[in-house]
Amino acid sequence: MANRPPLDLHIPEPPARPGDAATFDHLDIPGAGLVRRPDPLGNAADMRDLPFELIRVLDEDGQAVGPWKPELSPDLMRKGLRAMLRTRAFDDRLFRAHRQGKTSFYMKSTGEEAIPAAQALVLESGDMCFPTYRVMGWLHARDYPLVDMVNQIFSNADDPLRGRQLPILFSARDYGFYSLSGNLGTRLGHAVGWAMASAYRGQDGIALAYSGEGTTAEGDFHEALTFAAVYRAPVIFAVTNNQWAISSFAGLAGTENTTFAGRAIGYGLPGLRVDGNDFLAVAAATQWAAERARANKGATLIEFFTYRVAGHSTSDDPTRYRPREEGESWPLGDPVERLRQHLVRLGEWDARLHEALLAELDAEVRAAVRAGEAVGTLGRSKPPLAEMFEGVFAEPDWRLLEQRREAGV
Amino acid sequence: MANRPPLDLHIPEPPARPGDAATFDHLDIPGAGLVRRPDPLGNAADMRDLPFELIRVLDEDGQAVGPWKPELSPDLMRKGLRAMLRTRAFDDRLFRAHRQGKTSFYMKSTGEEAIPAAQALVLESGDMCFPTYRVMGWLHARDYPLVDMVNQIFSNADDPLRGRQLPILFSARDYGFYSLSGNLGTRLGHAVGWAMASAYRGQDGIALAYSGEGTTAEGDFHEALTFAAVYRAPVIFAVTNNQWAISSFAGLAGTENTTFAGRAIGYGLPGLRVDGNDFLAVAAATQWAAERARANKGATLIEFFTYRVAGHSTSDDPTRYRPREEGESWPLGDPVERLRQHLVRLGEWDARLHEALLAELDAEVRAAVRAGEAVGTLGRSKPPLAEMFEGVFAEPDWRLLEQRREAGV
Amino acid sequence: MAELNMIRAINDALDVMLARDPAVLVFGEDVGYFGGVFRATDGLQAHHGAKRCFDTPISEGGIIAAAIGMGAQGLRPVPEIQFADYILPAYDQLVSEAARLRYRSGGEFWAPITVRSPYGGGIFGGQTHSQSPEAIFAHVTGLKTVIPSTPYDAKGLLIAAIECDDPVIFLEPKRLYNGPFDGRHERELATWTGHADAEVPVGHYRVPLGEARIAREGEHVTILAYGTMVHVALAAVEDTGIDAEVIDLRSIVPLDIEAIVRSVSKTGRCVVVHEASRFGGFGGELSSLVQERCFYHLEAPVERVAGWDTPYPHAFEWDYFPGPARIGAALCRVMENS
Amino acid sequence: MAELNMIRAINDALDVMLARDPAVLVFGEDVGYFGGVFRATDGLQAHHGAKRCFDTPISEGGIIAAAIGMGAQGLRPVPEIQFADYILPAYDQLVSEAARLRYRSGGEFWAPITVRSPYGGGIFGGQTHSQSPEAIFAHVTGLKTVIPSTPYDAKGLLIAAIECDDPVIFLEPKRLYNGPFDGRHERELATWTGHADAEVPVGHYRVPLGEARIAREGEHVTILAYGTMVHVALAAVEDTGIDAEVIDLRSIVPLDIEAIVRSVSKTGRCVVVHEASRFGGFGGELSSLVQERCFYHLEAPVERVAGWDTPYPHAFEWDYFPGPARIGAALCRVMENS
Ligand SMILES: Cc1ncc(C[n+]2csc(CCOP(=O)(O)OP(=O)(O)O)c2C)c(N)n1
Ligand SMILES: Cc1ncc(C[n+]2csc(CCOP(=O)(O)OP(=O)(O)O)c2C)c(N)n1
Ligand SMILES: [Mg+2]
Ligand SMILES: [Mg+2]
Repeated sequence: MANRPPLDLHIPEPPARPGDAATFDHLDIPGAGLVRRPDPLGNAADMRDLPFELIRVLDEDGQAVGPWKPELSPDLMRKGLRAMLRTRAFDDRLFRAHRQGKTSFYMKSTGEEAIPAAQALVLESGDMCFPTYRVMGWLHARDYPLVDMVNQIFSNADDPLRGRQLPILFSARDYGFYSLSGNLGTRLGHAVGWAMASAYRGQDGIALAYSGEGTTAEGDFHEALTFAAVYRAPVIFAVTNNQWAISSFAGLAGTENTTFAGRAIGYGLPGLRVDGNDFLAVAAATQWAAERARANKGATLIEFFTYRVAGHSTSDDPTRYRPREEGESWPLGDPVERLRQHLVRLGEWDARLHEALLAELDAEVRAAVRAGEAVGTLGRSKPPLAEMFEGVFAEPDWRLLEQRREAGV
Repeated sequence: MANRPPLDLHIPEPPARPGDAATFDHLDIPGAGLVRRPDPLGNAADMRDLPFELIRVLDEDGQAVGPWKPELSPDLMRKGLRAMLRTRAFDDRLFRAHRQGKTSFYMKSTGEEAIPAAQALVLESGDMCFPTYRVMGWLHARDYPLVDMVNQIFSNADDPLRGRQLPILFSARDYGFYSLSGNLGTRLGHAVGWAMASAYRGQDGIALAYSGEGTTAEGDFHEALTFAAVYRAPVIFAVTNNQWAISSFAGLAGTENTTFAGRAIGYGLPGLRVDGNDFLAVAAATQWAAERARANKGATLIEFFTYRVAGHSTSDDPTRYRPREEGESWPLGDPVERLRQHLVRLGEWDARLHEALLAELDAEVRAAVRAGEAVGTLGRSKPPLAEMFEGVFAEPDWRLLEQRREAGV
Repeated sequence: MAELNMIRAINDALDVMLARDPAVLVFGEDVGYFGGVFRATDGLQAHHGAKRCFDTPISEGGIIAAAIGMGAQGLRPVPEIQFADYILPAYDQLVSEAARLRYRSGGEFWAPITVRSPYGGGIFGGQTHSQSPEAIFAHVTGLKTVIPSTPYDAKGLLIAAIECDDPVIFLEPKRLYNGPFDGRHERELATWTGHADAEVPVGHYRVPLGEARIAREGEHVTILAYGTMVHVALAAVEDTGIDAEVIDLRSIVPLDIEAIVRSVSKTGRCVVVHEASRFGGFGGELSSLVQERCFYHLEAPVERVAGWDTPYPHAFEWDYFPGPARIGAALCRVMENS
Repeated sequence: MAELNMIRAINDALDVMLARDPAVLVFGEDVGYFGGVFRATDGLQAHHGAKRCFDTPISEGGIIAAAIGMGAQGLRPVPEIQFADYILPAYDQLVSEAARLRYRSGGEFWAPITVRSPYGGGIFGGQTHSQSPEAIFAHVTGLKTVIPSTPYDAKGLLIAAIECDDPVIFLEPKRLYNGPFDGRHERELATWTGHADAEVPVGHYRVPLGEARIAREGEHVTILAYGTMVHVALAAVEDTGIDAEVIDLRSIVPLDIEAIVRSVSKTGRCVVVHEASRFGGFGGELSSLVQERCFYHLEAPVERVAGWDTPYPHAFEWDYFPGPARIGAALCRVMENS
């Protein structure tokens, strides 16, 4: 071994940085309809090819093709379109509200709206989603009252979370939306525990656990997958691979040479890699995994391949770390546009309806923001101060009672 | 979805419990020599079949066969045999010393001796192993002074770890043996950091990170693999799958439907599954992974398939949770016997030499234990009490100085 | 009534709760078939089935995360962490999730989990089988921390913890599992046999969280202790002959501040005792509270007796352990200062 | 000399150390190309190359584990944890490994790592971007914990921490990054411009770990504080006109016990201040030490002013924050009690 070269440290770099031309040439994007669809009750060991494919249903012309083409009613698809557009309208308005100083923080999910929208609509009301901050579309799809969202974001007197939580870190039990938190990854294992409990009780609710692709690097991700595999918990893991984690690209989460869906193999779980900008593909993969979970066959890991079009949050300026036009060169298109095109092609949608929907949503969002503003924006209205001391325990102990007195409430 | 069956919680169970007949019928044990050996510098994506094979070199007759047959000198193999036998002799003697109250704790590695012995001999002196308590064979292979081991186990005045550490949780920097600790899994990431540092400095030491199969469930395991994948760190992960983690079988670590080697795929790393009772297969796989690491191709995950013949530790009674004769029905045999048979077949070993070696090792171990006893067994001799206050920081602060005075030293 | 040692009392509490409430699940490493490395769950799987009491992967973070999710779904999980030293991989789950879930969700979700874990030294367990981590839990708002010192309390407190809707860290002084160890390690070891507090009622009863117990009434100095150190403190009292009141806190969150203030107001002196290392330990909180609330009663500085600020060393375990001699010396100092 | 705000001073310290010592590596989430979400590592990758300053996966446990391994191999890693709230997934690595490595290996291996992390509230960061976790580190034997309050100290202490052979938790008061925030949030925000302690020497210098700084001399009461609260304490002194001595501890481990005892022996009164929640916080240790060592000097109970025992609530951040008014009230109480 005399003349071997010295060791060298590899530091991953994304294909393009500011100043470079945006490129996704390194991605291999197959056409729609090409991936086989095994029996959802089949053996995971026979599905080890799937994590390295890309399940797509909508082709370039907006046609639904191939074995993964789901049976979705036009009605459901219109609901999906509405949910995505509501998400986008709300995001835009609230992002602006932040710029106007009405709240401290906001996060958009532009480009990724299809994922929660489709999943919220194909899963059932007894199922529970364990969200990330990037899947507010779930609430939009399930018609969570916009004004409650606005009040939470403004931390005002009508905030359903009583002023305790950062904007958009919602909790909405009745809408199948588990309590969000700033800590990445920590709820993945809750989803598994929740699903285990559901199975233990012989109920039929399954869990959906979201994770950004960057978050998969946390130990929690592995622990959750391990528990899910061991107890065959009825849970769907949804990795939203939007290519970026704040400023670091997906390769920094360990997939320069593999895929996130590929992680499934090591746990004996099916892993699906899905076009996340394709509403129908998202729905189809989710239905497949749900059918499997409900049949006591356990968990599925789905990687949704997508792109984070906006900045990470209101605190972020993505032009500092990626080419400004990168979003435009994203090869999987705009999920809204793709579903719209499909509906139009089916004769279930048209320009007039679309304009009307946009106008309706705009009005709805405006009205909600106005209603929230009437209660008050951040700092101009809050829940009673006593709320600060409530909910720490089921019943406050002497410390909280004393401190509350000291705080004068 | 009207009549779907209720969900149900799956609790994994091993194939046999006390009272049942021991069985390994569920295992698929292929013959030796059947697995292909790809170029170690090749693309991991082309090796996704390997984690589901079982690399074996020594066949039933003690012949080395197939593409993984390593080039090992008879001398190295004799050293390996010696290391394994020294491990076994030492284990037996020290286990007895525990029964005699000479120490508080001991752990044997019976049946698994080939793994650290082969690895210690094929890796280089500048490499660093990040051990588990189950790979004391590394120290035996590298001729760590037995009396120092005994002194540590007795926590006596000559204990190289100054009475601070539980028996066998060694540290032996000069022997490429990193500091052990009771916490499972926590050093896997150290191995990666160590390897990254070696690469950063352009040195040529690589790291070997051991983990029991049960320990792979810790988040640390995933974090270490992720970092190794991202930075292509020159590290070999060795999962010693000895089928048991105290009382829980390997299925409880999430491999009822996959293998531990299979975890590699999700990180874009090669995963090898290797007969851990086959000294030659262990050596061959280690050489392959080391060649890859030294060529800046990054990490390999190797699952060593083996069996924990003894109880977990001196605190354990395995007949409470597995059939008493399970060890005897283990299909991969005794690593010592298999290597001996091979050497005999090569004409490089015979019964006389074997007897002589056993006698020599017995004497060596006895002498070491006697020397340790002369210094003192647990509680009869200790390092000076001042050692309790040393080494907390590089320099003690006032608290330690005051407390030391208060303790009268 | 049955005479039980502490490990049997804990087992009994789990058995009672598994029988009473189908929402109770017991799980952890080696907890199921084997019955736990300390036998706390012995027989429970056989008795209640593998879906009620089962083994888990070796993943403390995963165990607590799953427990929280189960709790949010409506169960009352009772996970075991094999040694308190190994609770740290789950620390983030306990602090960021279990403790905060109710608050941050506006009361929509909460985590009614009871995390059992053996803590403390004196068993030659070395650095990573001997630690006492109560301080890092007591500081976390939203967690309750309970530490029994007798079989009677162990059962009653554990039942109360399981029934409590808040997350509870239930630290079991492993040195007390088999007997009321008082720190005199050189003497013959006592068992619980014949001990009044080993008389444990059959079936269900609660010892409420947040009520201290006066382990010994006394007039001249108050000793605040919990877990193993209650017995060690009693031994120090016996050795010195000082008429100390020994308060067994039983839970440090919620803390029975009234019992503390009442006693120190009477005695005018206080010694705080724990096995964990001293600096930044829970003794600091106790000492501060006493000083803040009883300042004008105090006739001597509040003393703390605790483990040294070193790791728990294998060979020097009895030098590290704050035994009766060190507590006795503190008692004498406190009594002299007047 | 250059006038730098705190974030620039930290950046400068890293730059100096990267240039001086090839063993120094800087890494963390968004730390490399982007320069950190608070810009602490801005320009370092461009300046020193991607192998010296790089991004990591989102895995705090992985970051610290890798750092420890690098440290054991001979490097001096300076990992960043993006928010101190997110240090908890790495808590086991810090406690069980970094803090114990030297001790348990008989000195064969150690972890000369410096873990930088922004802590504290006042930026509307909500529960998980505002916490102050110093107490859970101070209790851990084998770790040092440093908290600067000025640009000058931030640079000098950070250099000293990097050069130190022990693991150091370096908590950066993020509220001070851009100005000497004194808790009067309703006033116009001050910047470091023109502040004496923003005069930072060019190049290498150290502020030794374990030496407190007298931020204000005074006769009547001692205030013990660190980080942001030093400035808040000074504001309270200004508001009340009480002649307090304000001690900026700078590092809580090692703690400058002599400076504390000296001051309280002189003033006879003491108020301990921190932003972390009160119960089980580091204030308990400080209060206890003062009481133990200055008992016969004390003319009033040692008071603690701290965050409430609740999570850090988004809307009520200024109600939670122990601002000048609460400190002032404590000062007045302490002065009355005499
Ligand atoms: C435990 C933890 N570490 C770090 C952070 C800071 N942080 C917030 S979002 C984020 C990036 C997450 O990226 P990804 O998982 O890809 O999700 P995305 O934002 O792309 O949806 C980071 C590092 C955090 N919130 N929690
Ligand atoms: C973090 C942590 N959790 C739990 C334990 C207790 N424990 C010690 S060994 C062991 C089993 C480990 O099994 P495995 O990884 O398969 O290694 P083996 O003993 O079979 O070599 C357990 C649970 C520990 N030491 N550390
Ligand atoms: Mg992302
Ligand atoms: Mg094992």
